[in-house]
Amino acid sequence: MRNSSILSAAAVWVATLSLAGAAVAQTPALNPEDAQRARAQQQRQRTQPGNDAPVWRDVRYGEPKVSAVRGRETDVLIQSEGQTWRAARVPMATTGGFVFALALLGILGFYLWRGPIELTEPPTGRRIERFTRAQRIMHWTLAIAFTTLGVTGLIITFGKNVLLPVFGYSVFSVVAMAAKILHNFVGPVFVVLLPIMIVMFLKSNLFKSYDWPWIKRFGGMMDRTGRSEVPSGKANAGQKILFWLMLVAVGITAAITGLILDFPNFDQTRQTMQIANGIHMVAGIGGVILLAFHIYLGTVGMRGAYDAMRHGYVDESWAKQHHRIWYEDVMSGKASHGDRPVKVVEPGRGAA
Amino acid sequence: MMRRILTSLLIASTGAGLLGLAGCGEREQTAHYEDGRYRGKPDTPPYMAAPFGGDVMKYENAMRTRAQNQNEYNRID
Amino acid sequence: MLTRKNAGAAGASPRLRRLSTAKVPTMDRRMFLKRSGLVAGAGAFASQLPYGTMQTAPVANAAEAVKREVHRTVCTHCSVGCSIDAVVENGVWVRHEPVFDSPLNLGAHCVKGASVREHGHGEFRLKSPMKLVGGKYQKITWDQAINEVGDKILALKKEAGPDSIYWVGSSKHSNEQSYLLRKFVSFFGSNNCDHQARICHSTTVAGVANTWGYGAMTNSYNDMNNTKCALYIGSNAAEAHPVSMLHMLHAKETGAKMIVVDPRFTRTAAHADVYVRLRSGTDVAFLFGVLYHIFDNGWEDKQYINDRVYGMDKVREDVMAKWTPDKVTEVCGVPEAQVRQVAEMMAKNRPSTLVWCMGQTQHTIGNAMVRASCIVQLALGNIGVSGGGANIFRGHDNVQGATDVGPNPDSLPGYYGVSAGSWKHYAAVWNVPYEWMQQQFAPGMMEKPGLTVSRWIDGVLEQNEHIDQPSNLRAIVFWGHAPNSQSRGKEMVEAMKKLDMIVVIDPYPSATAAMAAMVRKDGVYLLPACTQFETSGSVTASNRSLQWRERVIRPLFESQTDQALMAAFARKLGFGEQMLKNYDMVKPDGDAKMEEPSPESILKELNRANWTIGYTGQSPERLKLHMKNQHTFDVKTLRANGGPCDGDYYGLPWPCYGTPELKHPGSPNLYDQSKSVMQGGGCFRANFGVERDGVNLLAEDGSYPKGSELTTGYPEFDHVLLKKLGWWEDLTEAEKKAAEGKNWKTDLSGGIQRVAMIHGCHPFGNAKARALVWNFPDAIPQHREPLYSPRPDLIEKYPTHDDKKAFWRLPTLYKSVQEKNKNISQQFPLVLTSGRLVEYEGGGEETRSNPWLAELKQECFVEINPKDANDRGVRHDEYVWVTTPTGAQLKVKAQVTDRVGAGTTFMPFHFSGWWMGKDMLEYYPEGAHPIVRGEAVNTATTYGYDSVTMMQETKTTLCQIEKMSA
Amino acid sequence: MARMKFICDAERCIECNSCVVACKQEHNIPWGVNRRRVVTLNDGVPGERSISAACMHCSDAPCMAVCPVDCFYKTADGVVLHDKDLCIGCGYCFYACPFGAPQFPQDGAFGLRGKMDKCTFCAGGPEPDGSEAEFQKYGRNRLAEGKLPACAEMCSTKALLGGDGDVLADIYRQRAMARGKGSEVWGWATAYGRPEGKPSAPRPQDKPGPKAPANGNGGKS
Repeated sequence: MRNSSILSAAAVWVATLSLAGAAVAQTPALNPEDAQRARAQQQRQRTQPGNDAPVWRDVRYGEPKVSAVRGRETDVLIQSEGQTWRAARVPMATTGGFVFALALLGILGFYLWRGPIELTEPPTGRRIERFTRAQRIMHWTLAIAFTTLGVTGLIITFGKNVLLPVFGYSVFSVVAMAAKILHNFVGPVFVVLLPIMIVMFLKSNLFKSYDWPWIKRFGGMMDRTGRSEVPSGKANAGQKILFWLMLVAVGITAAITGLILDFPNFDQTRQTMQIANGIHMVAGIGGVILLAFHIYLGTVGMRGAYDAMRHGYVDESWAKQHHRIWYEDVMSGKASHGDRPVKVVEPGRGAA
Repeated sequence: MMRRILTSLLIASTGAGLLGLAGCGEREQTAHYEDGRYRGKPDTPPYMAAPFGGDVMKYENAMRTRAQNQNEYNRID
Repeated sequence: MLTRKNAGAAGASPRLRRLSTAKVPTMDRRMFLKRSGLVAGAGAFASQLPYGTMQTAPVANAAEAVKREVHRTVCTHCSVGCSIDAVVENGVWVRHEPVFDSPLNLGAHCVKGASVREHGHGEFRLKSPMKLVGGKYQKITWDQAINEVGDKILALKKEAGPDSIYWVGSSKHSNEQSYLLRKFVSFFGSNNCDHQARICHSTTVAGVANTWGYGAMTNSYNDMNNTKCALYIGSNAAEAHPVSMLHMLHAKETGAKMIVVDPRFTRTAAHADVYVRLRSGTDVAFLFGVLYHIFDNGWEDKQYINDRVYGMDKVREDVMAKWTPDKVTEVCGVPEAQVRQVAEMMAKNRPSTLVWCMGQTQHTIGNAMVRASCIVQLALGNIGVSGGGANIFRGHDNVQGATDVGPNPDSLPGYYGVSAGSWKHYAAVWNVPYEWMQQQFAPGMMEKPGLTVSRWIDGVLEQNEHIDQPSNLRAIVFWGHAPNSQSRGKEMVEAMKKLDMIVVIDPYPSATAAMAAMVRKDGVYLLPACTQFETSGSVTASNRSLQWRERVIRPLFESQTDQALMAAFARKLGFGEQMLKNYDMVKPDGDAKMEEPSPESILKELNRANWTIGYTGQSPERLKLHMKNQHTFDVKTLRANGGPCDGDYYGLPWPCYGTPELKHPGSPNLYDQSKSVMQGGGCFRANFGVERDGVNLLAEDGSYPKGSELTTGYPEFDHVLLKKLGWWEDLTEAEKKAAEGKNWKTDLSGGIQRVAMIHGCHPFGNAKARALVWNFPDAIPQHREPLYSPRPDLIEKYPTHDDKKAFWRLPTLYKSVQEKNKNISQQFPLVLTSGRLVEYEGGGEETRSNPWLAELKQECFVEINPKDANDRGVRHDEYVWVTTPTGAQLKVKAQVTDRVGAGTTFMPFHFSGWWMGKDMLEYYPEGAHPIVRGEAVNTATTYGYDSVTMMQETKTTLCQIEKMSA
Repeated sequence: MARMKFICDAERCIECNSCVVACKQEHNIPWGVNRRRVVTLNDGVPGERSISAACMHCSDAPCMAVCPVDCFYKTADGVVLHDKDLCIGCGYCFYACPFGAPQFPQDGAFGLRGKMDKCTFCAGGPEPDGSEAEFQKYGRNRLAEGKLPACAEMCSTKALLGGDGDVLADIYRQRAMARGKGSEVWGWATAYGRPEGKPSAPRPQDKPGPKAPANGNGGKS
């Protein structure tokens, strides 16, 4: 864990830079077009005194005017983007909700059709170290954060329609308030953990040539006998895709947009926050869907997978069946956990 | 044992997701006035307060008179 | 209540956020109660009431017993006179309701009016008497304060004479307090007293009074509803008198034209039909340019000029020769077409009115500028006409009243002058022997006008042999006056250093406290006075209407009313008995506060004395009746139609001649011949003789107020004229006794006025207005370049006056300063002008201590044209140094805006609390500092005084703006 | 029933900010929170116009639509109010509101904004009218006293009008006719353009305002 402080620092930098970028992007600057419009208005006042049409047109541009009242965008008279945000938010939430629900249904359907992926050979009792202690701690910390964010995010987004009719206003308000506070405080924790997690698991998730056949045949998962599984490395192509989508794409997107929303004290404009909110919502829904798949395959979906993250060790048979290339690497001593070889515990010996 | 727990967990979360499906079609967003209540929140209408004692006409008239105070054309022709 | 917003201003730039994290305790009512000690106070107060009074409000149970009262008072922030209904619960001012009945404001308020309830909190007020000890302010008791200050004054009087002390009164005092202060200084034996009017409209008062009789706004804000065209020159009414815009914008809506002439595109200009940008300080040239076109096209009112104006022919010659369009353009920078357009609009939309404020008055030639305005209006026949007039908007809420009856160095209340006759008149009113009054003064000083507030610093710093009084000033009493409203701030601190003692009597200790503590270790006393909401009294709005303020709350903290302090100091200084003998002494708060003369009894004495300007008919009873029956007054005419005040004009605008019993209705528009004198009509005053060099000064035949028995001009009334006319017998026996040997101004019975008026005649005579004021330095107003002019070429053509030796007791420089600084514009090329902001008022200490207002304007700034800014590499919203020829440098934020033209800069004058880049917070008494502090523009303003009244030049001086190096 | 609305007459508004302070003093609003503000267009150049803006109590209020806890409600007078006990301070209403009405007492990190605060049309909140609790949370309830909003009642030039839309339209029409211009009603299309009771898509291309209001709802519907 020597690297963690450096990584945290990096994370802070990423966050800072993204916020700074947002702040810089909205510094008002008088561009030639605006200047032109202002001049036209002045001219109009002289040639057609009393014709205020240009003034009224200007109201809609939403750019900074002058106000004695201080505060964020108090000098903007009408911001039309709010309407756009409101209008876009509804279909986004609706679609997102449908997709989420369909994904869950899909998982259920798959489970009912395929059932859990069982071991095809009996366990040998020889256990191979799959994840180090640090990796597991990291995983579970992030998992708790991710799940919390997912659940609280869902409450904030859909609670009004799902929970409010059940709980009533007062109770739901407390639930929503708790969800909001949790979401806002866990968010930054997630932001700090995420890059560490990514770096930690980066190496095993780099795509290799043998991943292509796996993808083409979807790992052989559709074979209910489980005997046609395509050989894969420590992580199979599906896991790699999940890594890149869920952690890298969704995670970073949600982290950056989340920071913009969570720290409104950097003078970011409403428009910035509206855009961030939209992206955050899409990323969030995407995230919980991917999370659902991951949880499914990590638990009921595949026999023995949970043990890998729970205890850090997998049975030789499991490794051979699901990650043949990795298994062979371990056996040949090529695989390692950083600076030390992968531990292999013979039957009857306690786990390290 | 473990499997049963996990299975029921899966079913429960799927159920939650379906509930979400039910809710995700955001409802009509226009506010209706429903007899002093909007989506369940009660508030006493202003004409129930002491100066009016529930007399809506009296309240409306007071509002109209008061609004005319803002029209200086009534005092300056 | 809502939780406090953390970190001050929300969403402001990070830098501002840091700046504004200064503690701003916002208060809810509960906190206020706790902090002000009013929980206990209110209880104690209530327990002293008779049992029955406490139970008047119908209550469900004892816990909810709320004693609710509504007090009608008047806003203390400007001269419009907006009424306020203050709701007081258990002695706490909890709400502020608009008074729709008021014919002046119809319920409207500007930002300052809406904020007055803050006075009921007074969070940043001076809470107890304080004394500077070793450079820090320490709390002292009232006894100690009055004894120490009084002993020092007595010692100085003995050592250096009564003229060694300077008394600066206030335009925030009520009429009664202003009057009592002038009386106080007189009894002390000095004419060394003055107040804000000196630096606000003294040139107007002198110029206008010398033109046609009275130095006041001729018509009213309300009368602007009758105008067809309004020319605002040197007035930013939208910020300085926002509620007056209610009337103007209404008039505009119903067809009136509106013209704004100003170096700056003000918020008023934003609503004008025509805006003219002229160079600062060239009003005479512009107005005479307008007059040129009026004469050139024959638009003048020839009959009116013939009947009612003296000397217009001379003016005409001068104008036609000197102010041809090319010269106007050269001096003002205004193209001929615009000048002609203004002239045509004014001429063809009559009645047209002319509005001016400090944009005209605060110049070395302020008296000439205001007279040029008068002449334009006389040429158009607009004076004495409803919808016309010279609508001179006064500044402070009672600057008109304080000018009329307050502490002026050259006159006793009612413009009585300081001649022996005036002193005798007042000795009679005050019921003291004239000889006793004489003894109070240093020999020969009684009839010599005192120093002016604009020059008190020179009274301290000037070499003794150059001052026309026995001793230099040794002590100063600021009785409600901010030092940052006077020019030459840098020299002021030198004067403050040199004084033996400085006394500040103020609810807000004002920048004086901080400036004094910055340069002194001791000898400064701060005494907490009440605001006008903690006492009662009358206040004169700009339109000369008097309104009665009820007391809203009892004095907060240890503050005392001004009249109580005047009484206490009078007793300490040994003339209490004489000064207070005509008054009812009352203790409205029992033993908790000092004894004071009742405002009603002071007003009654004032009524008995002020015949010249008709402050005689406005008895407290009549004023209170008006306040109760505001709804019966017509907004356009201000006349009550029916009701208990039937026929009266609202607030009995002075002159309201005769005794209250005579029921003169007040004069809504001055010099209006379309009404009889007893209906508020009038004519121009005969104050300058009957003829001049063989030319008749009285009105021509056929020019007289409606219903007059004399149909020609006549001089002012006195016992001789009455007898000549055979009207002597109309007097009662008692009146005859009193009137014998007296004139209309000095007859204490009012009989002469009464009889003149029953014959339809005006007591002050019927004369012509003077376009030619021969007793002024320039009989015909002349343009003269300011002492610090950006145009050396024009200094040659339009040089200033010669230096004066003993002018208001002081040598005063003109030409020598101008010559010395002829080319100063090479180093200081930008014109620096100053003005008001809507949020703040006057020196601003009071309003900048009000969180509701302070939040809206948190920094001082300088407006600069984009061209000038780009030339200097200055960007919007960054700090710059403003430097002036005095060597002062101000650190302010640059506002880059087209509001000012190239070559002109503007700074608001309400700020103080920074001294040349440094925050003076540490010098304020603890807890009594304003929330918002900034550079005072007058720290940097230069030398320059009007050639008649000593008005300071603040509107045209020079500066340079420099980018601040990091 | 009356339909409460605000009109700000830009031909009259002189940017004196009395509405801002009238509101502050009436409701004891702390430093940093402003339920109303004045915005100036073309500051310092010909064509300068100022407008006072606050919650317009929209017909189809965006804040209501996006609130995740549904804390808003609308009174019979058409006043949009909210329940601070329910508000979770998420800021969505602030994103959605075209007029920048929602205010938050804090701008804290971690999205801690406190309970939203906004113009109540001086109609208080859900607590009993005129109660101490209502005053502490929402300020005075002037409607229940038979008075209209303090900002409009105190406006220095009567530029800001508040009250029943029909009455206001009459007052405004009288003025507009007198001066023969300036009949645009700022913000009305945005606030009241969409009729109540019927859902409709928001229109980002919303016009600045209807010409002389022929009827109470701005010539629309």
